[in-house]
Amino acid sequence: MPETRILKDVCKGCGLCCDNVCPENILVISADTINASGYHPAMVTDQSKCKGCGFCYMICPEPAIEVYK
Amino acid sequence: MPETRILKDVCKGCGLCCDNVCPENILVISADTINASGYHPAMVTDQSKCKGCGFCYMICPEPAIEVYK
Amino acid sequence: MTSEIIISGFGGQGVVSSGIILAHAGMFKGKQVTFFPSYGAEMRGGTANCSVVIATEKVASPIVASPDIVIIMNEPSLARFEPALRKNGYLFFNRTLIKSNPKRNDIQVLPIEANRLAEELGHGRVANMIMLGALAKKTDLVSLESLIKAQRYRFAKADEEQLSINDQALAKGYTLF
Amino acid sequence: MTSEIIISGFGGQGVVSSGIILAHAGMFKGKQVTFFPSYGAEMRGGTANCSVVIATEKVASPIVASPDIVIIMNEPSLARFEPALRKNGYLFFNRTLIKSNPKRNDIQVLPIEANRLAEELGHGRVANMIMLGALAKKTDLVSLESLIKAQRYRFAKADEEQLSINDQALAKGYTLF
Amino acid sequence: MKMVFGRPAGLTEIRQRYCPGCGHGIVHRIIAELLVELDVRERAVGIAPVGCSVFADEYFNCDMIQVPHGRAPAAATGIKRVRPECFVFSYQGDGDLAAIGTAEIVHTAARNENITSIFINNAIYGMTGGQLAPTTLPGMRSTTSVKGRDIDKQGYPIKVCELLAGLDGPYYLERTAIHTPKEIVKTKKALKTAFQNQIKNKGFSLIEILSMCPTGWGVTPVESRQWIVDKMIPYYPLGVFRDRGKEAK
Amino acid sequence: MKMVFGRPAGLTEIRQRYCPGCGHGIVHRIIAELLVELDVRERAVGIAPVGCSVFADEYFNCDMIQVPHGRAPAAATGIKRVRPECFVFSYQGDGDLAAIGTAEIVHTAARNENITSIFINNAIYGMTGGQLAPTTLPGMRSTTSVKGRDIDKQGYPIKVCELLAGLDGPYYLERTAIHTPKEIVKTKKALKTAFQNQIKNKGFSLIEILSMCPTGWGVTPVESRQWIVDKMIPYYPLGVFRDRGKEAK
Amino acid sequence: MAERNLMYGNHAMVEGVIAAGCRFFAGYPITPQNEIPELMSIRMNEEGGVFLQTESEIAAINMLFGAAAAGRRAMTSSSSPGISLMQEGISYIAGADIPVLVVNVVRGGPGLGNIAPAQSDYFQATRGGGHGDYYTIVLAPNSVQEMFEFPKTGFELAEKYRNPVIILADGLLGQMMEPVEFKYQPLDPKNLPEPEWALSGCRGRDRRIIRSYDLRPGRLEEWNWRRHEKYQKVIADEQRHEESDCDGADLIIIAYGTCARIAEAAVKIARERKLRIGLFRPITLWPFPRRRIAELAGRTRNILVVEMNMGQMIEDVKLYTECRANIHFHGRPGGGVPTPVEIFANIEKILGGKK
Amino acid sequence: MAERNLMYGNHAMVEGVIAAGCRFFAGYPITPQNEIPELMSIRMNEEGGVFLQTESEIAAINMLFGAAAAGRRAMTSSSSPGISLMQEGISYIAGADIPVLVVNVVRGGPGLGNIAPAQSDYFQATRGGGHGDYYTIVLAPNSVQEMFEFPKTGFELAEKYRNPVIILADGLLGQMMEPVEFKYQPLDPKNLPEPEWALSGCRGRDRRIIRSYDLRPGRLEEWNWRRHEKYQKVIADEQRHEESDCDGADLIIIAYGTCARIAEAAVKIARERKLRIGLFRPITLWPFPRRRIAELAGRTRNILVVEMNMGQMIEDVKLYTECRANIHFHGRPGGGVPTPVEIFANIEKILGGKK
Ligand SMILES: Cc1ncc(C[n+]2csc(CCOP(=O)(O)OP(=O)(O)O)c2C)c(N)n1
Ligand SMILES: Cc1ncc(C[n+]2csc(CCOP(=O)(O)OP(=O)(O)O)c2C)c(N)n1
Ligand code: SF4
Ligand code: SF4
Ligand code: SF4
Ligand code: SF4
Ligand code: SF4
Ligand code: SF4
Ligand SMILES: [Mg+2]
Ligand SMILES: [Mg+2]
Repeated sequence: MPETRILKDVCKGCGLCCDNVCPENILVISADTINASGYHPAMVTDQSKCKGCGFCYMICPEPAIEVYK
Repeated sequence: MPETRILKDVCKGCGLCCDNVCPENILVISADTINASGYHPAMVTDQSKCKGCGFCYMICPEPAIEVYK
Repeated sequence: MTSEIIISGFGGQGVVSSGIILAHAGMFKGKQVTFFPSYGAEMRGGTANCSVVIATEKVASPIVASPDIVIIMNEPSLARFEPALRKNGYLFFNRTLIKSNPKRNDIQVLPIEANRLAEELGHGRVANMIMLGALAKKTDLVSLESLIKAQRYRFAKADEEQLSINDQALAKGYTLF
Repeated sequence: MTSEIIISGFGGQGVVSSGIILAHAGMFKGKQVTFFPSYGAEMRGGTANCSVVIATEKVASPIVASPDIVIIMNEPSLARFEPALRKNGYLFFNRTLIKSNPKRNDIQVLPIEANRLAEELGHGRVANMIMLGALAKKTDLVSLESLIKAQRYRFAKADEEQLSINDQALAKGYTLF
Repeated sequence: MKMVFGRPAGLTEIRQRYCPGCGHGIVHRIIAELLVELDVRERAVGIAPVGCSVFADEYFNCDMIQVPHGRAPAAATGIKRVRPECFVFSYQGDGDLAAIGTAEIVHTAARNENITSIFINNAIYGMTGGQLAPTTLPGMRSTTSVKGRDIDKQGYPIKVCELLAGLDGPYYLERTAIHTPKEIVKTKKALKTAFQNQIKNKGFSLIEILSMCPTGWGVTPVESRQWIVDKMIPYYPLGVFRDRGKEAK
Repeated sequence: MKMVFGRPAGLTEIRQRYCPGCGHGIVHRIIAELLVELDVRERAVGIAPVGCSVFADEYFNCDMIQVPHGRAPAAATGIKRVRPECFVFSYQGDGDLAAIGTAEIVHTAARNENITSIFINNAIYGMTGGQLAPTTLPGMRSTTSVKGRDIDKQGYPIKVCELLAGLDGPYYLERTAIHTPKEIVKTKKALKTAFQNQIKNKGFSLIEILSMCPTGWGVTPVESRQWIVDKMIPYYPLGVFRDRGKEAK
Repeated sequence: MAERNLMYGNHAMVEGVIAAGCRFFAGYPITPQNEIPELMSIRMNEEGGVFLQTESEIAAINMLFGAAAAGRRAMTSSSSPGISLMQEGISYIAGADIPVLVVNVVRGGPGLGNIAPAQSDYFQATRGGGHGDYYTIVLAPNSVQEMFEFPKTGFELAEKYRNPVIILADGLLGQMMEPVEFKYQPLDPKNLPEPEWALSGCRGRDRRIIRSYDLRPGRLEEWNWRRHEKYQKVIADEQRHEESDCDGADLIIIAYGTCARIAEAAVKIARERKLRIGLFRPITLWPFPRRRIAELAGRTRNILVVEMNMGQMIEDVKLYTECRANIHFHGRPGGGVPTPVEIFANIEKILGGKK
Repeated sequence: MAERNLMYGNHAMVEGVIAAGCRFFAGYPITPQNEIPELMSIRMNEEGGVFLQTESEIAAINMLFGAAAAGRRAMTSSSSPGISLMQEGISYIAGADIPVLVVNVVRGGPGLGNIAPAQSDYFQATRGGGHGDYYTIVLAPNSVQEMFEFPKTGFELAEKYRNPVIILADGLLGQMMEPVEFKYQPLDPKNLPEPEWALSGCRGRDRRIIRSYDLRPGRLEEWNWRRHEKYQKVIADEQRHEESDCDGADLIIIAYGTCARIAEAAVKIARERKLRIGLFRPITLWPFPRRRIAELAGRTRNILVVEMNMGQMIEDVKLYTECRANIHFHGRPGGGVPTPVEIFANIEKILGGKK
């Protein structure tokens, strides 16, 4: 089962990956965490749903996302 | 009857006006005259034939031709 | 008499606005003032800081090397500017976002729950106003009134609601000590 | 010993070639030489002239202000360079194209029917060679042989017919005095 | 478990200084992948422009040079001519390529120089703070057109692909976008074609990429995606504007 | 008897320094006639380039300025913007306009600046002695392409009208020639349109004129006329490339 | 006291240009002067003037050439790399004797360098970075107030001598805020005289030609000599500077612009320590205030030149002090900004060394 | 004596460049240096090198930047206006520490000026006409032989110090013909070493970056100071000049390039008149041969600086003679060329004035 990892401190919280890019809509900006650079990073809500399609990775400018299978 | 005057010392002897531009072909480079700037100027062979069309004037770069009527 | 202030924090924390408002307030009090901002290489984010000088006579250098007062809005700024502060200088810092504590004991340390208090007023972004209010109270550099006048001048185009929230935040900070 | 020469005429009269050939001839005789051309503003036509210096020791300035020898190919050049010629200097001029006469009597005037003689050889354009030949005879500056060698070097790409006509023209000029 | 998607070896470990949601990062990632996939990274020389992507010289994991504003195509020409064995790509923004660098890009294209030109069209001068770009849309606001671009005084935007298509020289010209994964895939395909054209010594390829600049546009990163759809694509149609490979057939 | 054809009042009395048979003289004469016929001479400001026609500032009988190589469109913009009441025309050669001046002509056209641009395409750098121009034809000899222009190394010629037609900005673009009285009449008509466009505040007009440079081409003036027919026109087709007046209808 | 407005230096520059009656700006963005074109785009619109964001600095300087040749006050602003691109244009404009105003908000160099304040374009500005024998009048402001006032002075000098004028500022003067007084009434462009050389169409007068070339033998040289006379006149009449406590000082600091501000702070420290330190601030960098400096050189033993570069103005100081004082140098290149403390330390070293 | 070839200076330059193993030329036509690109287009073809006639001088200098950054010997040539356009590029190249060779066949200025020989770009070449603190090594040939030899010297210096080198010639040196000896074997480019900093693809080594910027606080300043050390080393080790009869002279003429040739003729006249005149010719204009000039200044009373401009090198002469001699000037701007007679007259005036 695929796994999506968000590199918390690389993420700039732009929200692109959370903006219906993920077919499963399992990515959101975590309002309450703030990273070293002062951004609210994205997080995966329900890892089990991940298809490993990599769309999130593709649209991430940093890239701050890794997908494992 | 129209008259074509060639300004001998303005003419650079390029020969454009003599190169079947004149419908009457009455313009030629005068091989034996040489002007102040060292050029062989054009001359009118048979003034009587001139139609006053101005083609010679039009193609003269200087312009070194005047046409009178 | 010359007072040199440095205000430092993240890009989005209104560091530059605070500096300009402070300088304005000084000018409104008939003082000589200068303001000089300095940004990092990043287009957004990163840290920004600015130097403000408020003096009774003409200001020579607008760049502040060893400030009398620093207003610290985030963690990295604390590490950078605490050492530069003059002996007995004032260090106002944003306790909400800054976990570590100042190390020096030859300075006056003033922790302020700027972001928390701002949130209580319903706007995280006015944390900078809270700090300015506190500064007005603790030092006789500028008055609360001149700060209010200054922020209303600076944000002339903003709507009254925003402006009054700023006023409240300044007042809030002013009441802290 | 240093000899300074100026050659001047219309654009098309081979003034520059003559200068280069003369310099080459000098070099072939083991002399130190310089050549410097100067053109008018016109792209074509107008007058061109060049300075040639032939010396036994290293040449200092390649620009000739007061020449020992001038070769004049057209009317305007006569007016311009006769006054500059040194006392007792040589003035070779193209009698065919130049109607007026030199005025000075403290110089050696050498009129040459360059264009007419060239036409006789069947090529108006070798008038410049005729002048060079004459110069070789009148002055011991360069030999006829070195001129022939030089023009054949200069026009290496030309066909033998042309080259020999040049030789004839040089020889012709050489026989004039 | 192994990584199927993640930071490509064509990128260095250095964190990018771009704003959140900036399109440069997406394009960087695609280029970095291709450098590796087409096995040209170790013989690549990249040219960084003046613009936000001036820092590209730190981000791409290959030999890089940063050159004067607008002159990347000239520098690329110099490098490629003396080292034809190298893979040479230039990376430029719209101010860099379509304003100050107009002469260089036009003539490099006219020479059909065997290089790959990557052109980031975000319709704004990002680095200097959002001034009018040659590509800024009619009516669009910028810090030097606060009431919106006034066509009568500030002229019409320049469509780079359409302009260069007026030349006989260039081998390949295409315009793409990166606001969705689908378009990102297409952009990668276009860039791959451009890379391969150089590898096959076909000559000059330019890929114009419509890219998000949330900061310059004064919108959120998320809004900037829609902005591309609503504003950019209607004015800058996507597609291939020159393909001498096809024409040949 | 009165003069029906003769030196127009739009030309000064100064004799032109151009080579025998040079096309510049013919175009000068046409412009000079139009300055008078359209009654703009007294409010005209002309811009002379760097090139053989640098001397145009002496030949046109109106206010003139001579500007840096390739920058005539920029100077024209400055003049027209501060003196919209003036009639502003720029006169440039192919090296001036299509090489070093590429950015300026492209952006002035993109701005649809209300000026008249006269472009003399003689496919060569005349003044400097016949070097390769951006318009030099494939295989054509020049002093920097002695074996003929090598497309692979020296690139493709630039077709200025076709290039500028890739922009939305320009109002009018036409290419004409001057090797026969008939073509000269057409050229005058084209220039008249361009002049009138400015008078009517329509914006930017450029007339590209294929012109003889016997010296640079190494042919006689008479041969140069045929050269235009045999070499130039086949590569640079004559015609109107943009007419927003028509398109409007 | 007139009303004081807290302004950025770059914004004060814009207001100064408008107040000087200039209604033509052409320029290209570059940090640290972007606030100039940005505000200019708004103000020119309000004032019915011309604002052109150009395709390049080269286009900008040539648009200036055109607009100024047409007799209008015209200005551009840029920063170091952009100014380098203008060198050919400036040489043409100087060669055609046309008045224009060019502002250089200098940044760290060479090359792309950085965006920090610097003074490393002094040679370029005062020696003519372009080709040929020409000089531009160079004004060096050191306050936001002068950023406002110098455009007017600049246009007046430019027109008086038909010569380009450069205002040499730096990133600090452009980016800092200070109170400004609008000391004079804005000029109405309509009241500016029409130059008798301007291009405007020849109706009712002889045609005019503006050019920088003359191919006739000897003519260009004559023209250059006439310009040389003009330069001599500028040198004689337009040297400007500001000084404090220079007479009888043990050491005189010579610094301009931002460095003069910082040096002033250093001098304060020194005076508290009872040291007799003078401060000399050149306001015109060309013509350099050589007359007064020559005088002072005779009377003081030590001169300390402070610059934000590796040593450029120091050459002028040496040329005009004619070996009559010890010249010391305190420099910071590449966008480095000296601190008052560091300058003071240098002062102590020099005077200490004296004992 | 080796074979002598009668050649144009511009053609000798081309052969010198080829003999130096350079196989990359990019340039744009301009009088009086057109013979360089013209012959170069043929020779590079024969030698399998790269000849690029560029769209502009700006493109040329940036192609050079690329080619040289890739580790190859690369050169361009132009004349005054074209060199002005290269100033930004030269500043970048100097700021990136890349060796290139730039030839300026100077013509009359400012502006379009004329095509006569001139020396009015001395300031631009020696002070860095571009922005920022940088210097280019400047070589001044004064014969066709040196036009042939200096490209090799130039590349060697450029590579030794990773710095741009300018050869400052003029229209006379370019257009005149003189016998040339090809004194050394042409270098085979294959035998030139690969610089350890060159861009060539990172296979088998760390990636390399060439740039001229550093935005990290303080870093650009450090970099500038390192370059400053380099410049000090060049100044210490690379001063070159030629002199004759300077010891014990009553008057020393200082002149370079064409002026040195003409001055030599004037000196001949003077010596025939039994006057003790020395001739000093700077070969490196930067670094200026300050050491030897300082020595001589102590021993001779009069120095006459002869330049084809309004007075540019004279500033260096004044700076390094440190007021120990009377400095006189003989200048001709705008393409004016002094004559030996006129210089001699000046010599007599000065020495006459002495009595
Ligand atoms: C010669 C010169 N002019 C101007 C600048 C300032 N400058 C830096 S980046 C830039 C424009 C960047 O815009 P763009 O090319 O669109 O890139 P973006 O930042 O949008 O990616 C400018 C004008 C410069 N560095 N050099
Ligand atoms: C900056 C600069 N570069 C180069 C030149 C030299 N130059 C003078 S005219 C010219 C080209 C002229 O060719 P073109 O524009 O086609 O005009 P033509 O002479 O053919 O009419 C050049 C390169 C210059 N004067 N200035
Ligand atoms: S890999 Fe696909 S499914 Fe998984 S999180 Fe990313 S976008 Fe969603
Ligand atoms: S796209 Fe990347 S940077 Fe943006 S929120 Fe998602 S993970 Fe973070
Ligand atoms: S006017 Fe016509 S007919 Fe008369 S000469 Fe001229 S061309 Fe011939
Ligand atoms: S066209 Fe004019 S210049 Fe040429 S020959 Fe005829 S008259 Fe003379
Ligand atoms: S300004 Fe725009 S282009 Fe530049 S980094 Fe930010 S988002 Fe990207
Ligand atoms: S070179 Fe060509 S363009 Fe120039 S004047 Fe001669 S013919 Fe005309
Ligand atoms: Mg952009
Ligand atoms: Mg041409």
